[in-house]
Amino acid sequence: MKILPKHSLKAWVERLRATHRVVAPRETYGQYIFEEIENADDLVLDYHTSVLPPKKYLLPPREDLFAFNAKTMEMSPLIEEIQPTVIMALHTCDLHAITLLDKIQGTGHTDQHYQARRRKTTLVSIECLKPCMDHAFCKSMGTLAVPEGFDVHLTDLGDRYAVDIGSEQGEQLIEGLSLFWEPVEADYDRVNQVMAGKWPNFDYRLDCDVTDLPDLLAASQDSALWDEVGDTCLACGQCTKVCPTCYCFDVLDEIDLKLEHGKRIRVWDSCLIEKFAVVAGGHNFRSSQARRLRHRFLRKGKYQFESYGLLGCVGCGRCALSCPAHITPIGLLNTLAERRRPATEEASSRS
Amino acid sequence: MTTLLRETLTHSSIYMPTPARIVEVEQFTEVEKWFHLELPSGFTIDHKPGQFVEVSILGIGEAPISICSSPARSNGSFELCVRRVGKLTDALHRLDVGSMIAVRGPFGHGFPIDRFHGKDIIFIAGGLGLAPLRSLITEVLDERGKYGRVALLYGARTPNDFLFPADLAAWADREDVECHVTVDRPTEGWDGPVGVITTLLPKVKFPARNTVVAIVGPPVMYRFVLDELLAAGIAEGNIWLSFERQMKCGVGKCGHCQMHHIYTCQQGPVLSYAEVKNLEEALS
Amino acid sequence: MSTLKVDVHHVTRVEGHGNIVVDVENGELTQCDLQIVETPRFFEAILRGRAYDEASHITSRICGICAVGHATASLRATEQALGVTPSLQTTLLRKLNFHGEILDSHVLHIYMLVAPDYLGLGSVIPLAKSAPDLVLRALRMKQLAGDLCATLCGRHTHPISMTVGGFTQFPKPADLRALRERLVASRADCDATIQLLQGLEFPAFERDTEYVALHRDDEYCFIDGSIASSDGGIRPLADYREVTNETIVPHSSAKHARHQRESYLVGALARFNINYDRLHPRAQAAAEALGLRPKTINPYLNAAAQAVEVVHCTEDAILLIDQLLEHGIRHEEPAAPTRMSGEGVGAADVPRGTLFHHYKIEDGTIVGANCIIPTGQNLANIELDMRALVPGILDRTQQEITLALEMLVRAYDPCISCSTHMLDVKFV
Amino acid sequence: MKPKVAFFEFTSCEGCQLTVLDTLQRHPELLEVIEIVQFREAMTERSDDYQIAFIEGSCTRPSDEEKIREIRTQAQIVIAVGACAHLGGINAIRNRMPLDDVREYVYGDKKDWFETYPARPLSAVIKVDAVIPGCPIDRDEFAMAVTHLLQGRMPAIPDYPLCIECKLTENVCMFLRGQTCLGPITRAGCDAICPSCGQGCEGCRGLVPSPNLGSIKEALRERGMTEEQIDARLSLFLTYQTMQMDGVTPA
Ligand SMILES: Cc1cc2nc3c(=O)[nH]c(=O)nc-3n(C[C@H](O)[C@H](O)[C@H](O)COP(=O)(O)OP(=O)(O)OC[C@H]3O[C@@H](n4cnc5c(N)ncnc54)[C@H](O)[C@@H]3O)c2cc1C
Ligand code: SF4
Ligand code: SF4
Ligand code: SF4
Repeated sequence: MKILPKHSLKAWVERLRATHRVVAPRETYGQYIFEEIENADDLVLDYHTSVLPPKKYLLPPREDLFAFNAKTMEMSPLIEEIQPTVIMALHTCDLHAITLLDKIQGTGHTDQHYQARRRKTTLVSIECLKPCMDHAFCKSMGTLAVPEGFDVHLTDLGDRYAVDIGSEQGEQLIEGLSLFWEPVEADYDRVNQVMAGKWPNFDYRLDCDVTDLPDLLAASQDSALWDEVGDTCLACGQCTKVCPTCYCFDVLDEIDLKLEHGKRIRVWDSCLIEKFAVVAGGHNFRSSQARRLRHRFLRKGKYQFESYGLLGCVGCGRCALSCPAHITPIGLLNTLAERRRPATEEASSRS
Repeated sequence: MTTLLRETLTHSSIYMPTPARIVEVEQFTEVEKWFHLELPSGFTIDHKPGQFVEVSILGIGEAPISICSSPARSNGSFELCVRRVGKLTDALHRLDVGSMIAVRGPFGHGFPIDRFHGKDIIFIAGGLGLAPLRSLITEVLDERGKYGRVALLYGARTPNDFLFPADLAAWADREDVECHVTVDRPTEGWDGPVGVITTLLPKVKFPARNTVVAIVGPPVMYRFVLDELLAAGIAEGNIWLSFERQMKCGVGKCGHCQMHHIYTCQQGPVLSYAEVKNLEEALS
Repeated sequence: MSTLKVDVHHVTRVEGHGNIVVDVENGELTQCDLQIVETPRFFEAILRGRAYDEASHITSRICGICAVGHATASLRATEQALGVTPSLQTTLLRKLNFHGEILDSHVLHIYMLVAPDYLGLGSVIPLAKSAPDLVLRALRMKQLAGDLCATLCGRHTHPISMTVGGFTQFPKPADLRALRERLVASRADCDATIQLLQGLEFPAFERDTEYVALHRDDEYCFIDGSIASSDGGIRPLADYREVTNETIVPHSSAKHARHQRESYLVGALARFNINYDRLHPRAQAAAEALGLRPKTINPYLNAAAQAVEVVHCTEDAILLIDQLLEHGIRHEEPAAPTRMSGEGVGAADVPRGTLFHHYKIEDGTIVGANCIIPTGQNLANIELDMRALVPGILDRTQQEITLALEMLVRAYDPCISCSTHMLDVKFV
Repeated sequence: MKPKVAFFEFTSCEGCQLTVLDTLQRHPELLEVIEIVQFREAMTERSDDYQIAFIEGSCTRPSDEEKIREIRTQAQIVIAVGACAHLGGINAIRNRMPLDDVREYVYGDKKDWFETYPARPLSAVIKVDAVIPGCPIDRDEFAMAVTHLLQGRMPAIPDYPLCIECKLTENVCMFLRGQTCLGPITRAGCDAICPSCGQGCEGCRGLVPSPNLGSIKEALRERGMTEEQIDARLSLFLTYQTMQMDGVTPA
């Protein structure tokens, strides 16, 4: 652990900007967007979740895969010269999400595009001391604690930050900088105090234990709730766009009017869109909005866990905030839990 | 020799295909065409029956297509049978011999051929389903001695819709293959059976316990065929089906092909009934 | 030629549908009409019952080429009706945006619609082969004008972020600086445009008429101001009806207007004649170079007046950007209405001339609307020009006469698709 | 062989055709890859020998129907350009009002001098092969449509809602800004230009294939819009489509 006095933060960021693209949340219309900071004065560390998660630097919404000449069949990869990037002030939920993405993109055939970006990205996370917004349910999902996976982690101690270093890459960001002090005994006490004080600020919002989620969802496959919620879902797809753990994409070709130079790109897709699972012949394997919603939730709460050992939802609450129809994971999962309870209780009373 | 998959995967992008040349074309039906493709020298496709490639036309797009030729006969070339249904397949149908396309793959798990050794085999193909099965059938017939009895049940919409006519004729001529075909709608001069594919099943009298079945066809066919096979006592783990889903990447990343927790492009497209029987999205 | 029939069905290279019909029998001109055959679009009727803040988005759809002009006049009418006073920043942004539209429209008209006639071509397409530099210059100038509008209001055709009381999006200073640089660089293209027009041989036809334009003492006016006439007299905007005096004529789905004479002319030439003194010095110099001074009474020279305005708007846009950058761009909420009922007239001198929107609003809902567009005001004048022109050129071939007439109509840069609207609005 | 292309317009503001001209700014090569044989707004030369017809504008009077059918007979491919041709557009707002009243308001006792009837999209008169939506169309989408035609396929347009693009652009949702938006039920393809400029989507690109109208109305209601205001919003560009969903088509 090191100590960074708050008044030195700007100086640190300016130092980083000499060698890195530094991105951080910026306020816009009451929300926050991760953007390159042009001036350390613009830095905001205290923010509620961003519109798009920081994953956009690892899996851009639109990404060039390769360029081609359709006449000569020449192809060239476009994993461009990626700028070394520091993502500032990640919340711990987003950090958990990146840990999951690392697993997914690194399993089986590794996605070199993701890897290339990931290698050049350094994550500076920040300890969340109070709930960032009503919709967040990180405590329930177990993502409020600092996991591994950060490069540098900041904890606000009032007039200074406690600085934890999680990796070699993180070490390099502070190495040799006199801005950082060695901690004294009191700093450790202060950290413990802050950490102990933070937990009561957060509520458990999920009515079941997070480890029960896969079972709950498995048992709820045929719940009528899917239809009820499916009726109100607009199929707008916002929830999937803003989710830090969604990664589905579509692949498209673009070509010039002379039908010669073009590129293949991928664009974030959404499983809540009607056409997502349609195949040739027109058969739709997820034919109703209810089923599409169910797929999204089972994927978050069950499939990802089964495939990668981590849940696919980190409780950031972005989807709940964005949904024009007010469909929220907490509302939905708690209703499922409530509807299952009588049946379970009955079953247990019988045994 | 470089295998295509290895080449695909050592490109700096897994999404970048390798060029291939069309060297032979045959129009099977109004909407189905057969393509013989040649890889650049030094490449082999090295696939298993049931695997597929992602076929590209640069500037148009990409689509998953099963390899319909036998692995043993590939040697730097391979074959596809393609139905014209949309943007990529339309464009492909317009290409002539000599044109260049591009391919990635092969991807997915094919049929677990080892588990077919010593067994009686029923191939059940509906329509275009014969394409992926042909790769398996050829493989089996090439090493005929390793297997028990072999039957092919094939249903097409009309007699004009039969694919691989030369192969069909050759298989029908063989003593060691029981070949049964049916059509939904007969045309003038057709004197064979008429009816859905399940009507052919009673014609094959293999002992259930030693039989494996490989099925490829349109989604509607699966439920009916499965009901009959299960009723006939074939083991769930001995029924192998190939699944078609939207696939944008072929490498388990784009999310389109998911049936519940299964990435069809990776764990499939060939899966046993035992693996999918509880998956509503697989067999609905 | 003592007998002549000209029947041009759907004049080309103008916006909207119009026919020219001329009939000369035994040396006697019996018919000389510009028929507007555009289908009626009923904008005034469909505005009724709409929320006040939808009006500018609906009326910008009157015309794809003057969309910013319609939106501006519409917003001014609403603001007058509801007692909204936009901020200085809003006013500056609107003026700057307006210049974008004038530039876009004038460049389109000069290069793509008019120039081919003088170069003996049917359109800009063969020009792209024979004079690629000229076409690329036009495209470059249009691109700049379009980018200017896009930066300020999202896009030129059907502006998005202009709203009652202000804007819903603001340019970044860096974007403005980039535009300024391009505007400065485009002075060379402005010069080349003036040179192009110097080289064109305009028909020597003159007919004095009344010229009408918006006017302000302190600037070359495009927005607000009052209504000035070359025959004298300045009237407030609220008197627009006394100026326009519309009548319906059977051969046209657009109405005709007359003020102090039988007809009057609006547009670049009218603005030039009336507001010459307020042109930017560089624009005055350009006029000099073209031998243009007020009052110019050859309607074919409207294109030359447009070129002068291209210079003026380019220069004024630079000044406006400087002013905006000096003030600093603030993200301000649109100024709010001070009342929800009222009546107001808004005016703008759009590329083709003076445009009026007049709304009556009750409880935030529009209950009455009237829009008077420039081409409607010019129609009677065009016909009188045609009538004056034809007898003097009867010795030419029918083809030459037809071309002369088409070029005359085109000189006005008519925008016919919007000219269809009502008269005698009686607000209930 | 370059395809021969013609442009036509019926009742419209011609903004889409101007956008076609604007396309040349970024894609001057357009003139090298197609042969334009008719384009009244931009050129005098004309020929009736064309394969592809781009038609702007809605059909608003019986006498236009014949001309539209003629174009259909001549062209192998007919493409509706812009909201007027695609949806009836702004012109169709009047379809919800008594036509006679509309005519009288604008032309008084001369109302019968001019022929008109309820506005309709091209597809209500002839078969349309593809559409380029928008009011106005987007130049890049137009260029892309031409590219697709040159590749021998029909122009493909997005079939998902605007929210998708809006979020890819990382706009703060208008609903979160306390305003309203038709993005969830509107076809994407414009890159969410209106929300990006601070205005809620007005639906100019038409409805997505399966719009949840009940739910969007609820969302609008919840943000304080009255039924009249909701109807007005849904009838800016969507009059014809929503009336059709209600089973009403103009005679
Ligand atoms: C493992 C596997 C193996 C296959 N093997 C073969 C084979 O051997 N031969 C063969 O011919 N085909 C095969 N297919 C099917 C083939 O992949 C599809 O027919 C092909 O992807 C169609 O691509 P396209 O670009 O031509 O059509 P597209 O233009 O993509 O669309 C074709 C049809 O698909 C549906 N569709 C797909 N996406 C959408 C969408 N977003 N919105 C609406 N409709 C949509 C529609 O019904 C449309 O008519 C296989 C598929 C899989 C998954
Ligand atoms: S599902 Fe919702 S709450 Fe969970 S990680 Fe995704 S956006 Fe956040
Ligand atoms: S954000 Fe809400 S309405 Fe939109 S797709 Fe997701 S759940 Fe449905
Ligand atoms: S602003 Fe409109 S288009 Fe954008 S996300 Fe919100 S509802 Fe969707």
